[in-house]
Amino acid sequence: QTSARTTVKMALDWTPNTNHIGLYVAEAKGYYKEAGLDVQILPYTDTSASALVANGVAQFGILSSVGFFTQRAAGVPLQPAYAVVQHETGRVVFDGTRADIARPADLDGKTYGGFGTAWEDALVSTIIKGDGGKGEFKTVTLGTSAYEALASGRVDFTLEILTWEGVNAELLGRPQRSFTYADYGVPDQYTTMIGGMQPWMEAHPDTTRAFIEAAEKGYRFAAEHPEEAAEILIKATNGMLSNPALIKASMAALVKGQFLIDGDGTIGAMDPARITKMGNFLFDHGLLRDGDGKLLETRPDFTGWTTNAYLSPQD
Amino acid sequence: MRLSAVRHQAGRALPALVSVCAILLAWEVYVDLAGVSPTLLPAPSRVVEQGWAARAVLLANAGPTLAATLSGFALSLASAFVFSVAIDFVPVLRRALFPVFVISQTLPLVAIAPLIVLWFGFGLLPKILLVALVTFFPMLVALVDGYESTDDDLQRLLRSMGAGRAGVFRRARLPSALPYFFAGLRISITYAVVAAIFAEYAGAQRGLGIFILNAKNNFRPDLVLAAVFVSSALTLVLFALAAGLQRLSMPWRRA
Amino acid sequence: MRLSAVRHQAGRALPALVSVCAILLAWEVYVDLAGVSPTLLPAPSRVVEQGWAARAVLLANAGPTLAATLSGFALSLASAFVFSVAIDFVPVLRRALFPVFVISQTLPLVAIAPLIVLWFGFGLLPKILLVALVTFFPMLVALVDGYESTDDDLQRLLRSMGAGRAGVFRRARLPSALPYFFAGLRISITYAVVAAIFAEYAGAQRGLGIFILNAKNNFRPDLVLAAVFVSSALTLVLFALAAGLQRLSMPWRRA
Amino acid sequence: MSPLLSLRNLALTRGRTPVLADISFDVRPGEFTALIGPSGAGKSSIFELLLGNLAPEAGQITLQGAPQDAAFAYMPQRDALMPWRRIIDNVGLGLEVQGMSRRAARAAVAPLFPRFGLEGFERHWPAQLSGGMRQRAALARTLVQDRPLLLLDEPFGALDALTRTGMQQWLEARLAETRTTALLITHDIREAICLADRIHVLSPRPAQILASFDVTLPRPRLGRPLPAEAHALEARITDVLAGIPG
Amino acid sequence: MSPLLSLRNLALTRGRTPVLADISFDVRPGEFTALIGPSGAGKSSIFELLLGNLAPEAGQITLQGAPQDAAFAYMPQRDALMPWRRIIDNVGLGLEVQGMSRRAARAAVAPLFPRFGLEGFERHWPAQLSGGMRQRAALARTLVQDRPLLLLDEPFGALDALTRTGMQQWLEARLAETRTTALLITHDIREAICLADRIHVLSPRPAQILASFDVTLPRPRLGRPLPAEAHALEARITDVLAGIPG
Ligand SMILES: Nc1ncnc2c1ncn2[C@@H]1O[C@H](COP(=O)(O)OP(=O)(O)OP(=O)(O)O)[C@@H](O)[C@H]1O
Ligand SMILES: Nc1ncnc2c1ncn2[C@@H]1O[C@H](COP(=O)(O)OP(=O)(O)OP(=O)(O)O)[C@@H](O)[C@H]1O
Ligand SMILES: Cc1ncc(C[n+]2csc(CCO)c2C)c(N)n1
Ligand SMILES: [Mg+2]
Ligand SMILES: [Mg+2]
Repeated sequence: QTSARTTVKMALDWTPNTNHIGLYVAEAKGYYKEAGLDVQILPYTDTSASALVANGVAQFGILSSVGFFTQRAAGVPLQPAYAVVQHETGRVVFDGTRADIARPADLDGKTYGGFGTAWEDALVSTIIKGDGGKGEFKTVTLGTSAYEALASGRVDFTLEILTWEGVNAELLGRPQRSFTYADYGVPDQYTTMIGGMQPWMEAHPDTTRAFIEAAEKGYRFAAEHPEEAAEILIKATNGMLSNPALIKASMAALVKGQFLIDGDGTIGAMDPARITKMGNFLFDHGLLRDGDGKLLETRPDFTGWTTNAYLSPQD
Repeated sequence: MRLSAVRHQAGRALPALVSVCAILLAWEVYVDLAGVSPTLLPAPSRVVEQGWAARAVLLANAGPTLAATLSGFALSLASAFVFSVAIDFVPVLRRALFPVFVISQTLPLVAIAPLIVLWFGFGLLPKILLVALVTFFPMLVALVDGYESTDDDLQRLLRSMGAGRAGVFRRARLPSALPYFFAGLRISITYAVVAAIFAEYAGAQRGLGIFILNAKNNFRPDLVLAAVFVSSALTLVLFALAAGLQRLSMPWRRA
Repeated sequence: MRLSAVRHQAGRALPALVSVCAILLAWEVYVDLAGVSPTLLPAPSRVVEQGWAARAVLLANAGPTLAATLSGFALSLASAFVFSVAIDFVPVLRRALFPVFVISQTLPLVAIAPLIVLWFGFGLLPKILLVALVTFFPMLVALVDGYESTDDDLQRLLRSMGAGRAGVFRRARLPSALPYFFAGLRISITYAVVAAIFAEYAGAQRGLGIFILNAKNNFRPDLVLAAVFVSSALTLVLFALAAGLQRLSMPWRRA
Repeated sequence: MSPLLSLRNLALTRGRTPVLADISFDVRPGEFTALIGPSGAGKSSIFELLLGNLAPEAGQITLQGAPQDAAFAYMPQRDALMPWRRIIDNVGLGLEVQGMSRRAARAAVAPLFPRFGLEGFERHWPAQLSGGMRQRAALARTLVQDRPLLLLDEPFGALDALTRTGMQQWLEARLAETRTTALLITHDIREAICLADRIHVLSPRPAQILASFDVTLPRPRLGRPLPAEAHALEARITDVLAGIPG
Repeated sequence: MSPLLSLRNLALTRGRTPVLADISFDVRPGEFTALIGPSGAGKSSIFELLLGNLAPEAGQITLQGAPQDAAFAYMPQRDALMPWRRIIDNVGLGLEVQGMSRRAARAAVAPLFPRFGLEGFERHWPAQLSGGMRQRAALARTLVQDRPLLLLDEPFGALDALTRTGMQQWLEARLAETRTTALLITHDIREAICLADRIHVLSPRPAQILASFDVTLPRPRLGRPLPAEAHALEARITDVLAGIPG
């Protein structure tokens, strides 16, 4: 048991944050060790986690929902095996004191501070159109500075992860309001997932199962002991999480919003129907392209794009 | 005459073509043989193919970047010149300003992007300022060191002729700095396009930087590299112009 | 003697202190009077205070960055020297290699980060290579232009003495390039720390770049700026060292 | 006549080398003064003091009339041609500094080129000239400036006898015509005798004036055999330089 | 005795200036040859041809024995001191190039400094020396190389008579002792007569040899009055240079 532990590498999608909580808890609580694994969480890099996974630098990675669909459509056999959050954590945010924005249709003609994905365009215009607007707005690609730009009024609205940026705005007492995607015709999705390459996972089912189960155990512990989990995360990241209040509040939001464990007790599992819905949405909006950058002509069959096969036996 | 001149120029470009082609070929072969996934490193042939397919978008995005590059570089040249003159005339300024300029070169974009957005918005101006900020320092160092390289005999001679500080500067220090200036120019113009691309990361509607960011976030490394090809080509043209200007400006070196 | 030397050095640093302090003061006052939100631009006093509180983490992260900076810069110096010599001895290499080097300067990190991770992993090596890549070009241009500035009379003299190509290089071209070398050194060392910080975005466990990224994503602009202070201080020290070395290496200029 | 220029008890140390011990002499308007002395004595340093490039350790320099920076046309010992200016623009440099346009300066200096044996080299770069040609260009540059006081530091050192005599003759005539005051550093005793009204002989470093001679030979002196008087003077100066007491 | 060095019908054009028209002469081993000619004639260019810095348009140069790059010790017309080397290291440069360590080169050249009037300036930088001192340093640098052939381009142009005579005497003695062959460019006819075994007089550009003279005066010639024969030769050469037919 002590000797030959299998080494597994895990790639992150962003700087360490509460979405990664279960991964760190599992390490600290020895769940990986129990499962015979030696898990190395790779440092966050400019390179997307899916690229690292696709090229074997890491066996597992945090996949964003849209990123995954894009890549899989292009022929990279990524496969999510665990949903970190059970519902969409993203939302549209804007300055709460703005009298001219009451509903998504009011966003027409406004300036959007974006991050540079094709998905955002479809997302925002769907939301505006879903509210009866024209879906026309100006995009300024900002990346990391979107929230400062919003705070200083240089852009009118942007997107955020409500359990991170949203929580921070609340902590700072910023009068911020938001629109939820699902309210305006965008399907709900598992925003953040853990996955690997399907062929690799199928070739290494035991390792995969061991890893996914350990992670699940970590996330379950975090959902049940958010304060303690927050401490673990802060400690494990060597002072990089320099805003402990944010971590705690974010954990509270993840628990309160039933993101880590859904109201019905679901943890990690993905509903194929929801995946298909999201896949169809992306296909219908022309966001799925093949390996040569050409629009997919035929609607893919999304079943089998994700799996729940490596989760612990559901009770 | 015309034909032979053309042939001569082509001959000068030959080694460059050979080496660049060799690298592209090696890359193509490496990707092929090592079976590198195109999600990581697409083959150059694919980059060219996809870049060509996206040429309209690429061109539309190259425009703003080129505009920022050229205006920013012009501003950089002008201010490097002004500051170098000020430093030359008021030596204490050198000690006072150099640390500030050095610090200005160490500011990472993530740290200042919010401020730039706050102060200047998303127009051309902030890009121009950022390009100027990045390319300014090599020019300044080169000019200041160039002035210092002036032969004392020449300065004494000019003073004996009744030239004042300004006359000595214009007639001896400035021409003496020319070779240094061009070393600085070639260094600095190399950074100008990249600087404009980076500047766009602070917030922009269009530009090669935005194109790259989009391509990357949409998992299109082939388009990322296509944009890099365009930016490299722009840089090479600017660099070649600088080198040509250098040859033209120092005829006495060639005689 | 010792005391007066210390006082002399302090006197030399005075204008720098004055200007840097003036900027910090202006910043403090601006933040105060304009009521800029500390989430956008914290006052320097706050930056210092919070930076001091986080000094242990800051220091732990400054270490790897400094290591990458110094090793990368050493590699850069060595390879700039080697390539400059090669170009000097085989002139066609100049036309062949310069375009390649210019292109190498235009590669945005986002484009090459995946390759770097794939080829070199997450250790110190890729950072060293990236720092070398960024700082190499100014040194190369400076050296090559420096060699070209050599007085023909000196070279003819050496040849008459029976010196071969290498002897002429070592005894005339190399010393003639010294002032250019130092102009290039001062430019290039200024970029070294920033380059190391950027290199960390390609993947690192620790380092000022990682610290900045995390502080940014954790909404701590004060700590972002504290790290920028540290990186600026490092750069200033390196720059001052380069300037001091320059003075020491050219005693005939001071006599 | 009151002196135009007066040097009083000048002393100078450069680095740790004592260069000038005690130099005093006057220059009257229109007078041609030659300084002669061993190599390294400090002759060029005297010029640097006059030009204000160096400050004396002791003593003082007084100049009547023109301010110091408009008084002298100076020809340095090394030619100090600017490599980036064509010969014609090097020769016209002083005129440009005085405010003339480049075009006007070229027009003003071009007629001198044949006289200086530089015809056809107007548009050459300095690096394309022989040593003697560079020296002639530097001399031309100095003379066109038309300043009240001429400082010439070994202006003919790189010239062959024939060219040199030609230049000297021309200089003698030109100075007589313009009544310019001149100071000439030379190591050629005969040259000093042919050109100067007064000759100061300097000792080795640290320099002081060993002897001064008035030269009263009739002018023009060049282009015809020197009188016996001149030969006697030459012998006398040679003796002074050799340290043989008179 | 077969010539050590032989120049045959050399012609040279630099830029668009025809510099050498037709230069032929031989140099025998141990012989001291002087080249005399007007400024800008092409004297220095002949040296550049010998050194292989320029290729002749026509004609050829043959050298017996040593390969070209080990044959000459060359003193250029402009001193070409390296600003970044102390005087002692400038003087020792040739020895270092020949493979001596810097320390050994310093030890080898240090004893020469008093003789060249440079004692105490060993550790100075070239910029801290007077024009004549620089020239002497350059001369010393050339002589210490101990090459079979010496090329001296106006080595005494910046020196006063006394210093010059001292240097010349020393050179004459040294050459006699080492049996070195020497080529001297000078514009001083008397200097040529005092030092040379053979004098070639060059025409103005494009240069050809107007006349050649053997100088058979007894040695040592310096430090004592020249015989009448010498004065006659001087007059003859002056006439040739002035274009007066013999
Ligand atoms: N680098 C060069 N490029 C073109 N022409 C040159 C160059 N150097 C010299 N010349 C020309 O060659 C001719 C002869 O020059 P050279 O230096 O040989 O003369 P010289 O006899 O040594 O004269 P001096 O006694 O003045 O030194 C001159 O007309 C000069 O203009
Ligand atoms: N820049 C300098 N720094 C220090 N010492 C100097 C400098 N220039 C000249 N000297 C010293 O001053 C002394 C006199 O030099 P100066 O040039 O005045 O002599 P000179 O009489 O003109 O000699 P020459 O006839 O050889 O030109 C020399 O001993 C020289 O070493
Ligand atoms: C903790 C966390 N915060 C922000 C982002 C980046 N981000 C900002 S908005 C948005 C899309 C919302 O639909 C994403 C992904 C992240 N990846 N993880
Ligand atoms: Mg002098
Ligand atoms: Mg010559």
